Amino acid sequence: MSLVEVADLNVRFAAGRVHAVRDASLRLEPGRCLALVGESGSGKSALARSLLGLAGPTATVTAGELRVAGQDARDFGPREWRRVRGRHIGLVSQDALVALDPLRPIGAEITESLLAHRTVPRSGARERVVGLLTRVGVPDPEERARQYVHQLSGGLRQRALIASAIAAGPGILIADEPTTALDAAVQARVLALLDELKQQGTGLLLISHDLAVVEALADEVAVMRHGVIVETGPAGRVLDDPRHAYTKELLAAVPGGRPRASRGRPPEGEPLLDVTGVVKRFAGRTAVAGVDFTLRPGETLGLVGESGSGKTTLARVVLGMARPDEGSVLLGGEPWSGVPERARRARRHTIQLVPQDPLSAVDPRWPVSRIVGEALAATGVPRAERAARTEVLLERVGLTADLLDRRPAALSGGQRQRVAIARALAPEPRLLVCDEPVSALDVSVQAQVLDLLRRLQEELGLATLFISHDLAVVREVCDRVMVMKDGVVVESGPVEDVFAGPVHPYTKSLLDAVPRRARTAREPAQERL
Amino acid sequence: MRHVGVVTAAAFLLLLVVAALFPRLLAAGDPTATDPLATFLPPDSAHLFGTDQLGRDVFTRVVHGARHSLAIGAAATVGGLLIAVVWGLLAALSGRFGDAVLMRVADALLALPGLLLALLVVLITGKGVVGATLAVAVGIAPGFARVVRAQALVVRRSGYVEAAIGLGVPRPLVVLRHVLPNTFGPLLVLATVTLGVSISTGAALSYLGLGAQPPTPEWGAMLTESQGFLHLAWWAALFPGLMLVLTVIAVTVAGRHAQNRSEGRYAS
Amino acid sequence: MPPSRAVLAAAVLIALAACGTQNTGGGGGGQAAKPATSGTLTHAVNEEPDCWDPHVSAQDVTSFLQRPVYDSLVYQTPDGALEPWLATKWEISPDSKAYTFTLREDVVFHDGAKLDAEAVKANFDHITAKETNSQYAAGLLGPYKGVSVVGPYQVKIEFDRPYVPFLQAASTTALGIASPATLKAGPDKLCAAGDGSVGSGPFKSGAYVRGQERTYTKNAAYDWAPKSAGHTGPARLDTLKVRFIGEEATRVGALTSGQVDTASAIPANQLGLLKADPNLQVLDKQVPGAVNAFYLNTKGALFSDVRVRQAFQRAIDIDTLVKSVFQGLYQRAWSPLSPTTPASYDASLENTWPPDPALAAKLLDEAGWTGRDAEGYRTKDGKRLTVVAPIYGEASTFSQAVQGDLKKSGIYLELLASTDAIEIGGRLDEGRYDVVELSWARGDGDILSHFFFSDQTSKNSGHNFAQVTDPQVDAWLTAAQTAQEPARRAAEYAKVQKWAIENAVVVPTYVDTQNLGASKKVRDLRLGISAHPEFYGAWVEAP
Amino acid sequence: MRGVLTRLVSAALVVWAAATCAFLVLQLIPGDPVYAVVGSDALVSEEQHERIRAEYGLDQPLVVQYLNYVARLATFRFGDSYQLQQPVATVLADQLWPTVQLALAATVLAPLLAVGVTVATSGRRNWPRRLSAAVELVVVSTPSFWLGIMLLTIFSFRLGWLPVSETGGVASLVLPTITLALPIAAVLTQVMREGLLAALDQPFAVTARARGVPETAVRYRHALRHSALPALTMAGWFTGTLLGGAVIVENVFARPGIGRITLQAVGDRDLPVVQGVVALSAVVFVAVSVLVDVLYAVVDPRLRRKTGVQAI
Repeated sequence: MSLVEVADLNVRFAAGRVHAVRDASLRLEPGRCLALVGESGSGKSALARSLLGLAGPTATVTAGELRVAGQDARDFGPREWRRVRGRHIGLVSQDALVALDPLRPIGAEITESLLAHRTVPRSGARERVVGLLTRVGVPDPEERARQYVHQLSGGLRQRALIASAIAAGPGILIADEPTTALDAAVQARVLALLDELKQQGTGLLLISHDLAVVEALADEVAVMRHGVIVETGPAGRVLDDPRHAYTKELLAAVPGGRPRASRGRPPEGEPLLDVTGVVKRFAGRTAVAGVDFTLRPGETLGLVGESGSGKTTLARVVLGMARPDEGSVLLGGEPWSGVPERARRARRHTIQLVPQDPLSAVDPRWPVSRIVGEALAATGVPRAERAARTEVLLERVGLTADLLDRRPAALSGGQRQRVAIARALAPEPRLLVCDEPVSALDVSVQAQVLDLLRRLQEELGLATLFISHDLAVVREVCDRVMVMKDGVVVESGPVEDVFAGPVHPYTKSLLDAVPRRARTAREPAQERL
Repeated sequence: MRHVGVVTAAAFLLLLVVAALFPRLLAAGDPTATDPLATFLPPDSAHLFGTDQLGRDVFTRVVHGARHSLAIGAAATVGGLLIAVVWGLLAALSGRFGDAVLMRVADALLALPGLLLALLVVLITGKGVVGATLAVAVGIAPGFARVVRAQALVVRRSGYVEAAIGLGVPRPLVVLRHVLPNTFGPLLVLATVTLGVSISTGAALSYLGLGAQPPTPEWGAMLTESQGFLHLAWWAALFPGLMLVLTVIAVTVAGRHAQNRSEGRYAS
Repeated sequence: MPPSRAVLAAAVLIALAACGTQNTGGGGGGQAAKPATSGTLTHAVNEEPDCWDPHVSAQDVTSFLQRPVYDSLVYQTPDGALEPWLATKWEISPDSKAYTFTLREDVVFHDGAKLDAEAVKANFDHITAKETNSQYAAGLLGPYKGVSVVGPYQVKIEFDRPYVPFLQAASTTALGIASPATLKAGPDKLCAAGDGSVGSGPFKSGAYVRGQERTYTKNAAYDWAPKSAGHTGPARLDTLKVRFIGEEATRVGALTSGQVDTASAIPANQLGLLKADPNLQVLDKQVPGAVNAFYLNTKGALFSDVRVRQAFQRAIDIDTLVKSVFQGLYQRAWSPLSPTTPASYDASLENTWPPDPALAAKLLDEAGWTGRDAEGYRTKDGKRLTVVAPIYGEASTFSQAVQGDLKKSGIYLELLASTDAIEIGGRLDEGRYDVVELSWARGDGDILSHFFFSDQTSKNSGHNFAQVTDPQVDAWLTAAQTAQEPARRAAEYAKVQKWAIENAVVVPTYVDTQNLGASKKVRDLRLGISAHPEFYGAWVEAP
Repeated sequence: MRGVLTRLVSAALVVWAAATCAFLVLQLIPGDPVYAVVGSDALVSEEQHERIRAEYGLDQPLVVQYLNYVARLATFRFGDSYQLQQPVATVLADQLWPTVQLALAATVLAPLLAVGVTVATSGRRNWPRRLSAAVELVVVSTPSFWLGIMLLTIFSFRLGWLPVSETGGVASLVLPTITLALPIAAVLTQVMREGLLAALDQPFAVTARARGVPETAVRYRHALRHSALPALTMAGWFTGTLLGGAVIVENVFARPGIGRITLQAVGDRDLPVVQGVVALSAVVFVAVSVLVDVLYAVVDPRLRRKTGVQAI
């Protein structure tokens, strides 16, 4: 019997002006996992929330059929919805740090779930909380129950959130991007827990934009775009043999799902960048603890590590934005670190940054023409030539001239990143530092920007320092890779070698933790190796 | 609904500005003309808001008072802003030690209630319109300075400033082109919201006898004068106060509107 | 310097003035039953002393509020006569330079000390000691030379030159006699009221909360009231409370709502309200001494020209203004002296200088103030005709009314109001003013010396704000201080008054009047010579 | 332990800095302070001026005066008031209680009102919120002196329900407290409601609803506490408004207190009293910020480690 049956569900916001979900149909079964896949804004969350009656006060939900736990939920009032929530359907959302009340101990949060449906008497609640925490794999449950969310690690918090969601024994769990905020290794463990729950008979509705996660858990997949479910079917079939054009596009855009750029011979010549023994400390903490590397013209070096590993600090040292406490940086064979800004200014144009968040990286008051124009002016392009050069640059990054007068706020994320790249290219640099250049973008846009970067590299022969926490992306664009942990480079070498046979345990754990796409990605990769 | 409020507020402010610039358009009489034979007349067609203890026309005084009350508030806000911009930018751009010193001074001043700080300033300048204006300005400056500094730090560490430095744009030019305007924008909005408070505080100082002096038809000063005659002429206290309240409401509504708009513009 | 801050003193001899409608004795309505000998009376005043030591403070309110605690050598009756109090009798040397007082022998201070000649000497020594920094009492002693003990109960005060006004001065609270032990307690204690104030009066100083209230309790041992006090033995009230309510409307509200039994300094515009209230009565009395007047700085650039002074004098429509501002309840003044000032008022000045704007205009034209600026004020060489008037405290309604009236004649009266003694004091000392408006109550024509004697400049701690330096005036005033016969003194003072008006060094405006609002339950309360209430015999009817 | 010490030192620094600012500021005042001692209508000679100047140490070099000042400050003595010729500490101590009474009453009333109105208007329906927002706007925009005058006119003069001046009783505290608390309550309500609405949109509120918890419980158990956090950040403003408001309220209602003394001292240029008031309010401010830190930690467990308050 289905736990939830939905047919022709529509969700509208803002008095009908926004049609978030159109004619969606789906069913959830015990022990099965349905994954809703789509990019942000596709209506996944609105659909899932409407199953809980939580689409929001401004939402209007209509449906041909909406059966929850065997009841017709279309005419549910607040009281009826309350009886369903938690008891029949539980919700696990994205980031436990904010999804659990930060002002209350997690034990209290779980107890609240228990007592909301009187599943246990108040006196027995404590025992049940401990039991639940044990079940989701939280060590020292008695002590943890008294702690607050911020005192727990990312993985433990997410487990605690799951414990609070399953406390009243719901048959269905809605997991809305349950692992997005987590580091790779932790992500794997949380997925394992969800899988275990599924095996025990819970029906799962998994919402994710990450196809790797979907593949790890889902039995069936529904692909959403602009509020419409465009394709649905068994997970294996949809992922291996997509029929709808959008599904194909989505799958093709996934990094790692695409062929590696074939490179010619490794670049040669004098190193453009020479980093020796760089150490950088902040208030007693060592962010970078002695890093050496070189970068030659035309070469792309990947810098990999989890957040806090020192990647960004190293990038700032390379960019000349931070002064190393020890060690030196040579740019084009001449001292770059430890010289006064005045001496650096003339050479600054040789090294440019492609930022993580383009919105904060451009002056919000300036139109595109002025943003790029400033970069041209800084390298001494005469005023008369700037307009023409700006148009050429925009064309090069795939933008049209009609955007010239737009301000950053009026651009899409992808367009903004292209503008930032155009600005970086304006002074004709020899070295680009890309700091997580696509992590703020949607998957399909990611692919386009990565393509652009790769093309530019080839056309202009740029050296690139490419920083990312996303191994798939690094693998796709880089020649060499360095793995950083706690400020130290633990492993480095050609991308193929490192990914195929990681030596350092940390690199291994990073690679193992990535929920790789078993059927489409892994095999060709193995083939090549 | 919301627009009705904003439009009403804007219309009222416009009227106030007219009253401040060309008071004689609205009330032709002399606001300080006394008439010993016409004291304490209740509101009627000849004296719309009645007359006060010296036989002066309250309506004329209220209209002419707009100039003084608005001027004190506006000048104080601008003055406070100027002090704060210099102070905050110096702190944000002058390295750790300078920053610490300047901000500790701001902390120390913020430890005093704004009104007390204003009173201290009045001690130096002596009372009067200029003194009160300066007092209000200095009263709001430390708080503003912190906002300026915080905003300047945000801007200074922002991607676009780093990008400009990365392009080799000289530092003074970076400050002029990026730091200053991006610090100032949000501040202007804050200033609009603060204007209401400044008008109110200026009037409070006048009420306490430290701002505009009789016979100046400033609203706060008019309230002080009329407080002794409440049982004889409630109108002499009601109308100046009412105008003050309406003005502050109108300014606040307009300020909030500006705030919402600018947040909308910068955020999305 | 508003009237309330002025110091009240009293006249040496007979009270001349009987002013029409005065109601100075309270009792309201029919004959009382038997006076109660217990109960509490709460009185509201408009001002609070900064310092409670009457030997130090220059504030009128200090003298008033310490009167119940401190007795003086001499008592002055409400109509101005002087009679024995702590002194049973006195002798004045023929040259008017020495005064010998014989003291009562039964007087005991609140702390148990006995009154004797040494105690009186200690008081005079305290007043004149440098460390005391006396702001008024020492000044009252004029050409003081010294005090000496003649016998256990006989004390002699001597002066460098004849000083007739002294006897009246001796009746003021400023020269009140404190228990000698407390004089050694230091200024902190004496200034702080509370248990620092120890005299021999009918009331003892009780609890005091600054800004709020002071309590007095009955001195049960009191048995040395002056003959005309209207009562003998201990005071009738058990407790007297004085509340400090500066805000006029609030003070009146407190009276009408029954929070207080009596309230002084009721503004004229509130009197109608009180008189209409069946439960309330109003006592009033014209304050003796110098009336409220503008003193014109004859050494200043503007008013050194007598024509401009006369123009100022005649431009103001004083009658209309006084009538309007004081609701017809105050009398317009013609002389710098109040009609109630004993043995000195020159009634012949009345109606001699009526308002005459046409004359004023003519005089100003002659003096060269012929231009007009945008606001309608007269100008000369492009400079506006501005009359600078520093005011200690707030500009009164009356001052503002004058300001409005003068505008009609093209004269700008600039009211510089401040409670900042630094600014005002500096201005006065340095002569940076054109007029000073004030009243200074004292029941003796000698107050004229403070205003017109050449050495009584502001810098010399006098009040010669008109900066008069006329040997003739000095001679008249000296003659008045030397003569013991009232009629001769009156004649000398009349000459000074006439001279001051004719030379337009002063523009008298109105006669300051004390208005006291009281519940009708309050009986036997009377206004003393200083126009302040005397609480000694007062009592409150049981509800 | 170290944290406490750091706090104390920085608190002392703030007080010292505020006092120093006050000292410097007061040096800029033109004129001879001796007039402030003797008043302008006193009969005092030039020679006496000199003696008074010496008595108050005004004849000494500025540095000496400053060091004396700091030394006195450290021992909580501020010298003698020019005007009242009593130790400033005594003057302030005498006036402290009425102001404390007023401030405490307002401190109790304002948050109570704010919480009450916030809860009452945070429901599903929109119009109570609108109405309350309009009322708040009017109240916030009403200068407290005018509010006080109008309350006084209506409730004391016209209706006669409440006394017009300080009687020492509770009744005389009603109007001043309302005048002082109302604008503060309005601002707090705005902040709290915004905080509450924001909290209700937070993921944890969604989670709580998804557990089947009733809306009211979400509001009281979760959101209300969150709305207290932004309100707590207003504490500095709150203290300043209380003290500044006291100046005005005490003058409108003719109440005794620190505010009254302050205004008088400013008008009279009674510098020692002004300096005393400055030091006092800096101390109060610092004390309040310590108190607020503790309150923060009570409300928000995330901040407990820093302040050393034990988790409950």
